Amino acid sequence: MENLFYFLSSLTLLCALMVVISKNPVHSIIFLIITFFTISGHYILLNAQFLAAVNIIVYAGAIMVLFLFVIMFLNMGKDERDQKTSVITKITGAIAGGLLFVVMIAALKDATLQPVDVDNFNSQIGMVENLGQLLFTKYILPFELASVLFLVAMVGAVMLGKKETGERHF
Amino acid sequence: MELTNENVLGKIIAQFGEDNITNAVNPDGIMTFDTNRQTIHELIKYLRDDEELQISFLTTMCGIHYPEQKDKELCMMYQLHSLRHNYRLRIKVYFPISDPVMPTLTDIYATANWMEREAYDFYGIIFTGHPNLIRILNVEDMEYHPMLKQYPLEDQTREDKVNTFFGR
Amino acid sequence: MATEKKTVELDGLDTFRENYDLKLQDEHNDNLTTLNLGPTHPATHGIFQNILQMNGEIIMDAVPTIGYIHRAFEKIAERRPFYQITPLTDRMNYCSSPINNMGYHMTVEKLLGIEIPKRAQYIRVIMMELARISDHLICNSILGVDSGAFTGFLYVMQEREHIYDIYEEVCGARLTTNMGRIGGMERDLSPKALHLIGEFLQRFPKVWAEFEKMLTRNRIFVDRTTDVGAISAERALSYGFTGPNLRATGVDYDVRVMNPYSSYEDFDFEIPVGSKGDTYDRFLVRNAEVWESLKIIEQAYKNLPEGSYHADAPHYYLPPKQEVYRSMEALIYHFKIVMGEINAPVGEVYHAVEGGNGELGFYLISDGGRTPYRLHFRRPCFIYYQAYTEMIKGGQLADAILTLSSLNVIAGELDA
Amino acid sequence: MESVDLIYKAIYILVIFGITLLIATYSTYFERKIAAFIQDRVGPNRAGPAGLLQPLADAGKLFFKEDFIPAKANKALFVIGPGIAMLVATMSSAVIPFGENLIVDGREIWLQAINVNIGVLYVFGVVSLGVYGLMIGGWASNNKFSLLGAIRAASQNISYELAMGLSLIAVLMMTGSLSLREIAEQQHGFNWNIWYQPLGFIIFLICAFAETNRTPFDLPESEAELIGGYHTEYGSMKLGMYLFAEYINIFVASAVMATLYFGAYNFPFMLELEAWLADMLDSVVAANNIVTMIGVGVMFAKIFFFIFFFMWVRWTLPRFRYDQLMKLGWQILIPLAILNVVLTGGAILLKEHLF
Amino acid sequence: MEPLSNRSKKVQKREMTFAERAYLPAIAQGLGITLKHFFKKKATVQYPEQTRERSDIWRGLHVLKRDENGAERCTACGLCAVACPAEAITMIAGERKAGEEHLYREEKYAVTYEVNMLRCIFCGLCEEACPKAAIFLQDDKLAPARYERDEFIYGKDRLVEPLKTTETK
Amino acid sequence: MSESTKDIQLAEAPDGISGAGFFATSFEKVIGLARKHSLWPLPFATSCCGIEYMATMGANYDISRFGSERPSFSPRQADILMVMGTIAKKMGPVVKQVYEQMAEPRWVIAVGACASSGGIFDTYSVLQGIDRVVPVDVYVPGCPPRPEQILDGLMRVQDLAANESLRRRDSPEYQALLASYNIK
Repeated sequence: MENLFYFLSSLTLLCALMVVISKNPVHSIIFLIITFFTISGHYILLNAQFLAAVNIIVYAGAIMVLFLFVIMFLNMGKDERDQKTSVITKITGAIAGGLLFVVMIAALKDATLQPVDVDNFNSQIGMVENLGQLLFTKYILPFELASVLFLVAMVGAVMLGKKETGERHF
Repeated sequence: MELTNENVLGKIIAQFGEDNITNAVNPDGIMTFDTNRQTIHELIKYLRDDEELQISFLTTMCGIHYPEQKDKELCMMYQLHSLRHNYRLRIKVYFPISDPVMPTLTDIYATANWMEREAYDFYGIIFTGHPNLIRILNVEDMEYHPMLKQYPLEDQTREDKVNTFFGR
Repeated sequence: MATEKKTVELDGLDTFRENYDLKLQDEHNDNLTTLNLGPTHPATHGIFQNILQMNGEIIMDAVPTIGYIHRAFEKIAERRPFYQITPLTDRMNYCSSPINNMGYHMTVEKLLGIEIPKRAQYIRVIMMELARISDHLICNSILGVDSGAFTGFLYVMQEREHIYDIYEEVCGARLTTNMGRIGGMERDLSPKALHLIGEFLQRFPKVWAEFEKMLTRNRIFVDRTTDVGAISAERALSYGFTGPNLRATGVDYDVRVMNPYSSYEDFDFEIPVGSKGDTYDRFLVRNAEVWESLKIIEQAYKNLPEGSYHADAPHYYLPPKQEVYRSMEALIYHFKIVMGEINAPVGEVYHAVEGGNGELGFYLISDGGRTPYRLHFRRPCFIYYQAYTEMIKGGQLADAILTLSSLNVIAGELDA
Repeated sequence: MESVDLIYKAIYILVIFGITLLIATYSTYFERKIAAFIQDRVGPNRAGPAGLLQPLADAGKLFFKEDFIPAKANKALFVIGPGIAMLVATMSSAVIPFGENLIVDGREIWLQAINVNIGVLYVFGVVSLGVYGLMIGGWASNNKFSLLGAIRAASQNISYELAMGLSLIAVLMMTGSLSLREIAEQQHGFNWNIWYQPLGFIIFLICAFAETNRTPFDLPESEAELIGGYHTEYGSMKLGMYLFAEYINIFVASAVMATLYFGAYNFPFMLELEAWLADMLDSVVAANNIVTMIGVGVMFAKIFFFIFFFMWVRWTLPRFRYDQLMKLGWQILIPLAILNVVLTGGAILLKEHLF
Repeated sequence: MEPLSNRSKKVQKREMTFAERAYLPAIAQGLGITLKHFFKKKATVQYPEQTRERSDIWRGLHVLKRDENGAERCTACGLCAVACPAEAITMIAGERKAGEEHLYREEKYAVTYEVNMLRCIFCGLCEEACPKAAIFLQDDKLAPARYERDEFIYGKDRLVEPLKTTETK
Repeated sequence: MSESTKDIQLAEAPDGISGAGFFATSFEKVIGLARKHSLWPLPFATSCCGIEYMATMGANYDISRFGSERPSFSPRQADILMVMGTIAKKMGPVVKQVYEQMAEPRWVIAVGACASSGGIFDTYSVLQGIDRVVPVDVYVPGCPPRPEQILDGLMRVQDLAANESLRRRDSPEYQALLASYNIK
């Protein structure tokens, strides 16, 4: 199990890196999808099958398809020319990255790893029923807020996407 | 008004003058007359727009090559039709092959576009004002206009043909 | 993706490029894609190329290129004796060859001034209407195929086989019929042919009704075709539309009614017209015309007059074989006709028939020689295919394909 | 898990895998035969008796056809595309309960590869990944027809997944479980979900057609428009894999429909039959096994019916246009599915409170 | 546009009823039709084993006929070659020598007679043109497909009908 | 390939004696049979013969009996290029292009007089037979051929496919043939 964990983790990190590194946007997205898969793998290791499945359905199955879709569409008529990044961008990137690094070190310096409480570990905590129970009792307010937020976003999207009457759209 | 050859011809001659409308004959029940390059565009426009005639359908047009006729080697035939009166009319314009220029009809009939391109392709008739006068049926790099009488029909690349035999 | 915007997918075909760059460069818009539809695209059925400029799936502009099977009919016709041109006309609109054959024969008969006996005219009418049915049923069933319903196509193709059987019985060929002769038919309708026609009249209505049932009221199909590739009557007339495509816009122009030929005035039939000129209208008009054609065939079949199946014109019509073997006079005529030495009068004629796609005209100039001096075909496909660009603009790729099949553009007729 | 169990599982998985492949292979044959029969033809009948070797001939030919990668294609992705399609397609049959339990040596063997408590979600998730194969392949071909096909596939699958998920939720509300085995068990005898969820079933059926890219939703590969759609540039076995994946998807979709709505391996009077058999044979084990095997047969009969239905529809209907397809998905099916959820919820509440 | 003739008839276009708008009836109807055909007798004629009936006047493969005595009828008049729109027929005429009467019916005969089957369009004009009933297009034979283009030039060896079957058509 | 010729020679040895060769040839035979029954056509239909091809697909003739009813309009997927109809000079390069895009093994049928030899159209614009641009395996005469003849042509190709060695298309003769048409 432990080996699997390390394997998955390294794969996750590698793929996440490749998302940033690869030049072709389509490649980036494909690496991102693999990243989601490995994360789902982590969920399964944590015995949270529901989350794993939902992660795949929602992120890998829907959102990333949309991403790929959009990028393919944008890419359709265009040449694949190398975009030369300017020096300023590079410098800004370096500074931002460095800052992030510093902040992370500062944050992690004092952090301690919580030891796993083997005795009280509940293996069923990630299962659907328990998750549902929690969502609809303890976290009912955030859950409902989130759903209202999504509803608002959806209505907004529909409003934005709606074109004038008479115009043909698909 | 019932359209007859007489009254149509009378009307046209009244409009365009005897000089421009010549040689009216009736070979097959369709009145045929000649006109010239200066008149043809106005004439066809007039026939289309005239309330009484309503000869507003361009059935077809084609080029004809008469190598023997001096200065009238090429001919452009226009055939018009009045759907309202079921009356057909044929107009011919002769012009020399050294100056194969005709006015375009594309501004009157949309259908004239390809017909003129075909005439250009076959006979090399140049239609001034045509939006896109390029070959339509043949390859663009063809060097001659194949329907002119002097060019052979046969494909010269054919190998299995035996010319020894009588016939043609 | 594509390395450069203007290159065509078909590398190495430089001939495409010149036409291609024509319009598409002007509106330089990064969101547009060019798509090369044809010449071997499955939906083009014959061969024509359209270079589409698309915004997503919506067609913004199109540049058609034709001439991929240009065969120089008009040039060949200037080199062949009159009777040898019939096989050429077969290959023009090959979905309805008999109409072409007979249209041509009637043109030459008009030039020669031959009067055809009623029986021959009626036989011609039967054959022409059969041809019209076979033409329309291909067009409409192909419309089904292009919209994804393949099966109806095969159902009606079986009926087309029966039409071919009749052709075979009348002239000895299925598709390129070379049917009839200048001056009549080459042989009378055999009893078997009559029987086959009778059988066809019995069976075909059922099959056609079934085909209609599969598509006409199917919402998927109706949605696919309504308001697709519509053209107004004014534009259609300006584009020189004739035939079902014009009638779909609401103009009831039909050569058979306006200028009856071959005794069409004897028959009682109607001219179906549409209203909007869209693909669905064209489909319905063709469907209705099939029924009208059936009516005509039925009338002609029932009232088939007795008499000769060819005109009495020994100068132009080949004498019967038995005569040739026996009599010298017949043999001389035979030789003369076959050698193409008939004395065609000098003159020019235009004759139009209602072909499968519209007014099929033959403009024939004779200088008295053994061949036509000039024979120009008014090919309806060639004339109305120009409108295609206008009809598909603003529509989607799928619409363009249905519009194309509903126009029934036949490559042989288009490129001549 | 004991090692014996593992072995049984392994055998079972292999068997299921083999059956899936076999059915997919012969689906091509049956598709051609059914098409032929519907069209008054006889169909392939020269390769082997009644043409039964036709799929093998196709496979043999495809395997030994020149493996071609277009010059401008993205080579890696071009190869990966059909691989993903095939992989994803074969994965989803893992959770489908093809039958009840067999008892061998006193050991219960469930005829289901893995019984995860989120079986429905698993299928749903795997199916939603299927589109990647098409998209990646279509994009990597570097051909505009392929790309259009890929784009159509993507948008179509996403749109119909929503309606599909919503129609599923109604079933889940009724059964209260995400496990396919449990859902199957609850439909014991003739207590099939179709009686309670006709609307949901129709929505699910339509979505299944859309998800498997079958007519009337075969826009991604519509021949008349896009030549071959996403697989235009594919030849040889890579094409074979796409075609194969499509048939496996049909098989899986049929199996899921049979499981969710048509009672999986259940058939009427199965308890009575089992009791009667137990009496007859004087062996509960044998009776159980026989009934299970009949159940497996029933399951496959249902699956085959759906496969037939898929093909039957394919050769009858014209296809939609892109915008109409979207409209159907978003404006008709999704509201209907939501309505179905609301109705189901209402019915469940009524039942709980009134009875 | 007002009608040009009194025979026009608008095609029937009813509004879709609600049921029709719900797709289902038409789909069910269509499925019914196809299912009916599924069980129907098949129209297929399995070609190499069975052949479809052809009419007696089908224009098939050419044959050069012999007369009742087995002599070739062709007199090399060349009408067929002239009549051929595809220029597929080539022939060289020769004088019949003494003692060849049983071979050739007339004084002139075709020394070589070639039909290029790939050029031929099977229009039947040669048969029609022949004044001696020598060339026929048989209804029971079709020109077979072959591998090489040269094999399609049918000489007299393949065109002249074999001696045994001398009954006239 | 020299290996393949060796295989063929081995095939002449008595059955069962030479193991590898025997296996290889039986294998070739099997693949040949597979190819024979799965010839997917690319109907390059330009004119009249295309209409007869429709009849061949139709119920009365049913090309599907030969396993060839799946028309592959994409050249990558097709095994036989069925050129049906007149090929004008303007079309010639397209035919060649399509042929070049097809994957091996590939066969070409010229259906009808026009595709085979130009037929009646001996004109300035028509290619006098497609064998001027692509190598043709089978010619089908007729204008248009009856569906029976088209099926006949298909069966000729089947014979070719069944008897061809697996790697015949790598042979120097075949390469030379392609080179003579200037096809890579």
